[in-house]
Amino acid sequence: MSILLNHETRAVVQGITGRIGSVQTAWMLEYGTKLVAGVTPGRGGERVQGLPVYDDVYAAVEKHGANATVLFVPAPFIRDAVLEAIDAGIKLVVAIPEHVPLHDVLRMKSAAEKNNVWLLGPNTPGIISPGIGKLGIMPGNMFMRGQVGIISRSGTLSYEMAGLLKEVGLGQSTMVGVGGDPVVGSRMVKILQEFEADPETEAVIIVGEIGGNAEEEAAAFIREMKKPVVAYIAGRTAPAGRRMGHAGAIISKGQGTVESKIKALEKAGAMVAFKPSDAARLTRECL
Amino acid sequence: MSILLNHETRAVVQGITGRIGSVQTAWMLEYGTKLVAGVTPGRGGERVQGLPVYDDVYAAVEKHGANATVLFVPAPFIRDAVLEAIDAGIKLVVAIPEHVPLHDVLRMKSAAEKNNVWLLGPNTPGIISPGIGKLGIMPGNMFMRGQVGIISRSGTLSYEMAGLLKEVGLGQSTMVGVGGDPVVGSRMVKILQEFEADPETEAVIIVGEIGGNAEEEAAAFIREMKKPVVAYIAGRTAPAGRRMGHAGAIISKGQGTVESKIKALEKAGAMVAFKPSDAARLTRECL
Amino acid sequence: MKLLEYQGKNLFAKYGLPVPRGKVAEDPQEAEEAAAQLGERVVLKAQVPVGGRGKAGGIKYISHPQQLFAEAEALFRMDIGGFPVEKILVEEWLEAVKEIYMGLLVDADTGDIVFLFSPEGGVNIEAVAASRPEKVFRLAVDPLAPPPLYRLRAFLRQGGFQGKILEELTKIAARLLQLFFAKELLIGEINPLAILPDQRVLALDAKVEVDDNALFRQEFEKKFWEEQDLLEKEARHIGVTYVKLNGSVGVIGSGAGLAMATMDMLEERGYAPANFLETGGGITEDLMYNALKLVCKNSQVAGVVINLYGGVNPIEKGAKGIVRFVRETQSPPPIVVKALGNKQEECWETLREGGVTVVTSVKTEDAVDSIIKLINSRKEKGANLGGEEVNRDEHTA
Amino acid sequence: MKLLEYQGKNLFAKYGLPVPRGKVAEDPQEAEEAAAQLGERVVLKAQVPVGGRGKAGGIKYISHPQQLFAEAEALFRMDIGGFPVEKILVEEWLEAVKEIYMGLLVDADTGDIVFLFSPEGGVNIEAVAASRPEKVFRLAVDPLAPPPLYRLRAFLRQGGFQGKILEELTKIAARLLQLFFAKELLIGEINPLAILPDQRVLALDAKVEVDDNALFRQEFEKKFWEEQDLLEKEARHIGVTYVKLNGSVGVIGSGAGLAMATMDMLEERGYAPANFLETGGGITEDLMYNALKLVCKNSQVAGVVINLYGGVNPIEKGAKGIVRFVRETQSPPPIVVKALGNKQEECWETLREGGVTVVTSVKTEDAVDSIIKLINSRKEKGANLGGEEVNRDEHTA
Repeated sequence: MSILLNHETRAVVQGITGRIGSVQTAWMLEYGTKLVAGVTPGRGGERVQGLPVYDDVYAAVEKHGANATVLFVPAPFIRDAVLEAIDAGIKLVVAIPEHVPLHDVLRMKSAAEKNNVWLLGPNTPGIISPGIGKLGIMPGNMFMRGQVGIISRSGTLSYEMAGLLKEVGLGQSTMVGVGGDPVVGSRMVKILQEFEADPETEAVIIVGEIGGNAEEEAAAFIREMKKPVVAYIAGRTAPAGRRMGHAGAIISKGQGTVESKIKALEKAGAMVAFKPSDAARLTRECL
Repeated sequence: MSILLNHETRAVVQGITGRIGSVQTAWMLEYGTKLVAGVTPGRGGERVQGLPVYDDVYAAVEKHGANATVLFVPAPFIRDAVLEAIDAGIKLVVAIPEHVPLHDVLRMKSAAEKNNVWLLGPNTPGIISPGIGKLGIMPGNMFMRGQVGIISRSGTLSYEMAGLLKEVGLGQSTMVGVGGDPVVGSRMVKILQEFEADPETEAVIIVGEIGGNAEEEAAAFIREMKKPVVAYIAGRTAPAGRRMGHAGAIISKGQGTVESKIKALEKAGAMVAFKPSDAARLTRECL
Repeated sequence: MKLLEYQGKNLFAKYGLPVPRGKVAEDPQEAEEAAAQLGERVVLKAQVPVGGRGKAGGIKYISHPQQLFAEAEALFRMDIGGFPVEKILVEEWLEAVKEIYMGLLVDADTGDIVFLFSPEGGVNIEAVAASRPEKVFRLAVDPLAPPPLYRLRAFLRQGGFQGKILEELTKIAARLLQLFFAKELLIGEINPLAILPDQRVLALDAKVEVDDNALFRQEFEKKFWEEQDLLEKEARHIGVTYVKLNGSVGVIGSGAGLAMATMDMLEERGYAPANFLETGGGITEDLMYNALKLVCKNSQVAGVVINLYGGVNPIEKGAKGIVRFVRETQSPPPIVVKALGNKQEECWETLREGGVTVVTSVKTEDAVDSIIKLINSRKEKGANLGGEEVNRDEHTA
Repeated sequence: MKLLEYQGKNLFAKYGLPVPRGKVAEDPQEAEEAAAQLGERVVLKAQVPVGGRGKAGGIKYISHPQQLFAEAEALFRMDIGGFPVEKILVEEWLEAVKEIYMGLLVDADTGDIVFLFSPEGGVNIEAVAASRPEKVFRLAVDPLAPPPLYRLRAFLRQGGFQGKILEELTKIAARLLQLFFAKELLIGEINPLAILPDQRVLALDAKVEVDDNALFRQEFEKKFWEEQDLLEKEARHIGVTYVKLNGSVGVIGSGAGLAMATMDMLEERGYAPANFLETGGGITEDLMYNALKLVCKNSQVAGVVINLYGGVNPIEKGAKGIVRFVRETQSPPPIVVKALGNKQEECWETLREGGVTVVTSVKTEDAVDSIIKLINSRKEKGANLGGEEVNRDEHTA
């Protein structure tokens, strides 16, 4: 098993005709992902990386039973592309781009919630269920099938965490990148609930960072969880009031500090590591 | 009994502070109608004809349990006033004004349908259940409590029909003015269904006119009705292609003629009268 | 109110809908000048607010510039569906490889807005709709939630298009929808929407109907109603609805249904109405005075029957306007007033004191019979002012 | 990006939100001229992009024109929250009979837009919110279906208003909402919104924050970021995010999390980062070259640790940029590159051939240890180019 992305997943690539879309499609196919079609308005009838390209998502759903999508659409157009996917009945939407206007994110999120859709991102590396497939930009070679679930606000740190787990002999059931924006499509706590319910997952690592209160909110659920949770929070040395690359990574009016997050997580019974390699070690120890 | 407007009705008057709103409120109160409040944005705190005035419909619902509204709001503002009433939970909306932009009517109608609201009008005389009350501009002295239901696309002709029934000794359970616009809030056939189900109503008179196909649509249901239906259709002498006062009264591309309506109604088993006084006589004969 | 083709196309252009290059001309000279800027081959299109213009010869294809002046002259001499040709649209002559139909309109029966689309557009669209309805695609449009671009794209794809052309059609559909809502149209139709050999997509015609009731908040480049019948224009000014007819008995009703029923009963008695006039709910003394004056401007009018209800209308005030008209007019025609409802007694009293014939019966046929009787007696006796009373059915409370 | 008060008020005015009469001045002379048009009593307000300006003495109430010049001069000499006062807003001095708070902002935790409203606004709004939360009313706003006017009216009525004032507040709320959506604001706040003795309602302050990500489709009168740190401005130009810090080790990461973790581990080892630099997903040879050059412009930088993953980023191309920088720079500082993911071997080879220290371990602390070692050995030995290899943990596939 795995969460969200599994053997039933039949994905479409929106923005497949772009440079990044095309290259990443090749990587996803090479990794064994079940991609059924690409979509780019105005490019219907072409083929990219061997996949048929349609003008709209509805066509990919009708003809191939697509139920997931990964988007490489430029930020200015991603809102409508996501709303289309949701309207077409897609239930897992992975929005890769960064720099998406916040009002667009709010609309995407509102539509996703109304339609019970998993929206990952924007500004996410995507999702990977090793051995099954990946919808996103993560390097497949860092990941390995296994029993640890990863939830990450950072792409690069999630790769590092997977690599460190491999060093201690552990693989992942699924790694979910929630996205680095101040508002993202899916709440960390919801994904924790999925991992808690997944029979394959035996422990969960949260890779958090400064800003927001996703980790604090997750803590409330960790208290009730049966599975062990290990966390690492990046940004101990980040100055207050400055955005650290991710639009969401900012300590604002004393909110969203590493200390506040560690306190909430530890109080809820999570093991908090001082650096990523410690998190891998702690996870190893509790399995 | 009666339909739509009954002893449970607690109505608010939107646009009560206007000249017509104020005068008609006095007439409605004199007729014994249960009016609980008036609403005019910007005039909250005043009193008109002894009724408290609020800035919004929600307040009238909260404080007086209002469940119906009659609107004397000028045409340019009526859309939002109706949408507000629907949003506040009102279930009977009587929109008196004429010259309402069609796009506004479409929005009002769409909202009414989504919320299971009876919307009468726009361009309606309103509704009267004699002996109970009236929400509208009809002269009360023309009506009398009794067992005939009237559905009318014309205000003045409905008064005439009520007066003619009185001459033959018949009163009305309820008279419903659906409105004279090309698109109105409630379909004639729906109101027929209410009359068919109402124990007090023993016969129904349809006062139709040229234009549209409301009468033809009603005919499909008349076929199944147990109660007798009598109809008069105005506009035999109206030239094709010209709007006859009511925006909806126009024979367009050969559609909506008196002949087409009479044919459909007679085929369905309704008795069609050549003039209003004949309709009153025919109704008398079948009771 | 229907816009002329060129007005519709100007509106299209404003909303980003692609139209051919063209110019309006008001005489053959202007047509020649316009054509000179457009190239060798042009089309001349008579601007009249009726359909079937092509079949009536109102469109001329000009392949040699020297034909132009004569053809334009011929067009300006035409009268199509009762409308003299006063303007010609001179346009570049474009050949389509495919003609599409695209239209937004209101289905009055259901109150739905419908988006109609057919890959087989052109002059025979009605025949296509009748014989092969599967070639006409229909999308219901919720005015509270108009379809976004992506729904339009999926809708239009049913017509068998893909790639660049589909994208072009989608943009056009979105703009048409935007125009339809922004300007509150009753009809917004493009037929044909042409695909040219170079793959451009252009609206070769424009059918736009706007909502008179929305004009208080909408601007259009020309108010076409100004070209209507003079009496009807005056009626609009007064605040009533007037339709001129061919009979001899003037009709005024305080509601459309009542006025039509009055006409119907005149006809039953063998008389024809001279007009339809409906006051709406705004009766005042002045309005009634002006309405009566307007009706009597028609020299065919031998008498006037007035049918009123006091609901929203203060008929007691209307009565004063009628009396004033009778008093101020030299030899007014016979007038009969039937008036019931709120303040009916006050109304009757005013009329009787003013010497106007009052019918207090609820039956409109009694008022009709009364005016016929007065007209006939006037014919027999010459010009007398009517002052009789008809009271056959005075049960009214 | 936060707008200055006067920029926010200009935006307010454009959207029909009532603001006091006023003018911006850039020196005391201009302030005096502006005041002359406004009357005897005016307010001088320092324009700085930080809160707490009033408490810092940045607002002066002038009741006698002769005080004005000196007070303006004093303001222009001030520095508030690190920002020198370069502009003053001169406004008519209005006294409020009541101060209201009205604000639209995004609740990042839930992703909801919230409309906040309190009849007890003014400088103490945060205290009111803390001690009497029942006096702050909250309306969740669905971005897909913003509340219509009538919902706003019912919402604001909770503040105890009715009649004309309620109607005025409702209009202001609707316009603020319209502005918030039209210009895609992150924050749109009016505090205080003042009711004046003559019952007018005016926005006495304006707090507006706009979304940098939406600037490709939104225009604002002035891009405030242009006044930021020069290196940060250059970073934006290059396409990376740079934050200047106070340490000596330059940090470049191909992701924000990774860069922050690298900083955290430097600190664990007792070293402080000289900067935070995140490349985002757009690495090219040039971008990496420019990023490295930017980091090294800071004279505090004694060495640079670069931490990359090849996911969306072509690290093999980034490697070329690093090598080019090392080659073209006279005595570059020690550089350590940790790079993993797609095409990692190609990347390592390029770096090694270029003489750059490569860490192939997955542990960021190994890269940190490596740069520390190089910096220290450089200190000991003087200026040598780094060329060693650190391979403590080469399990990576």
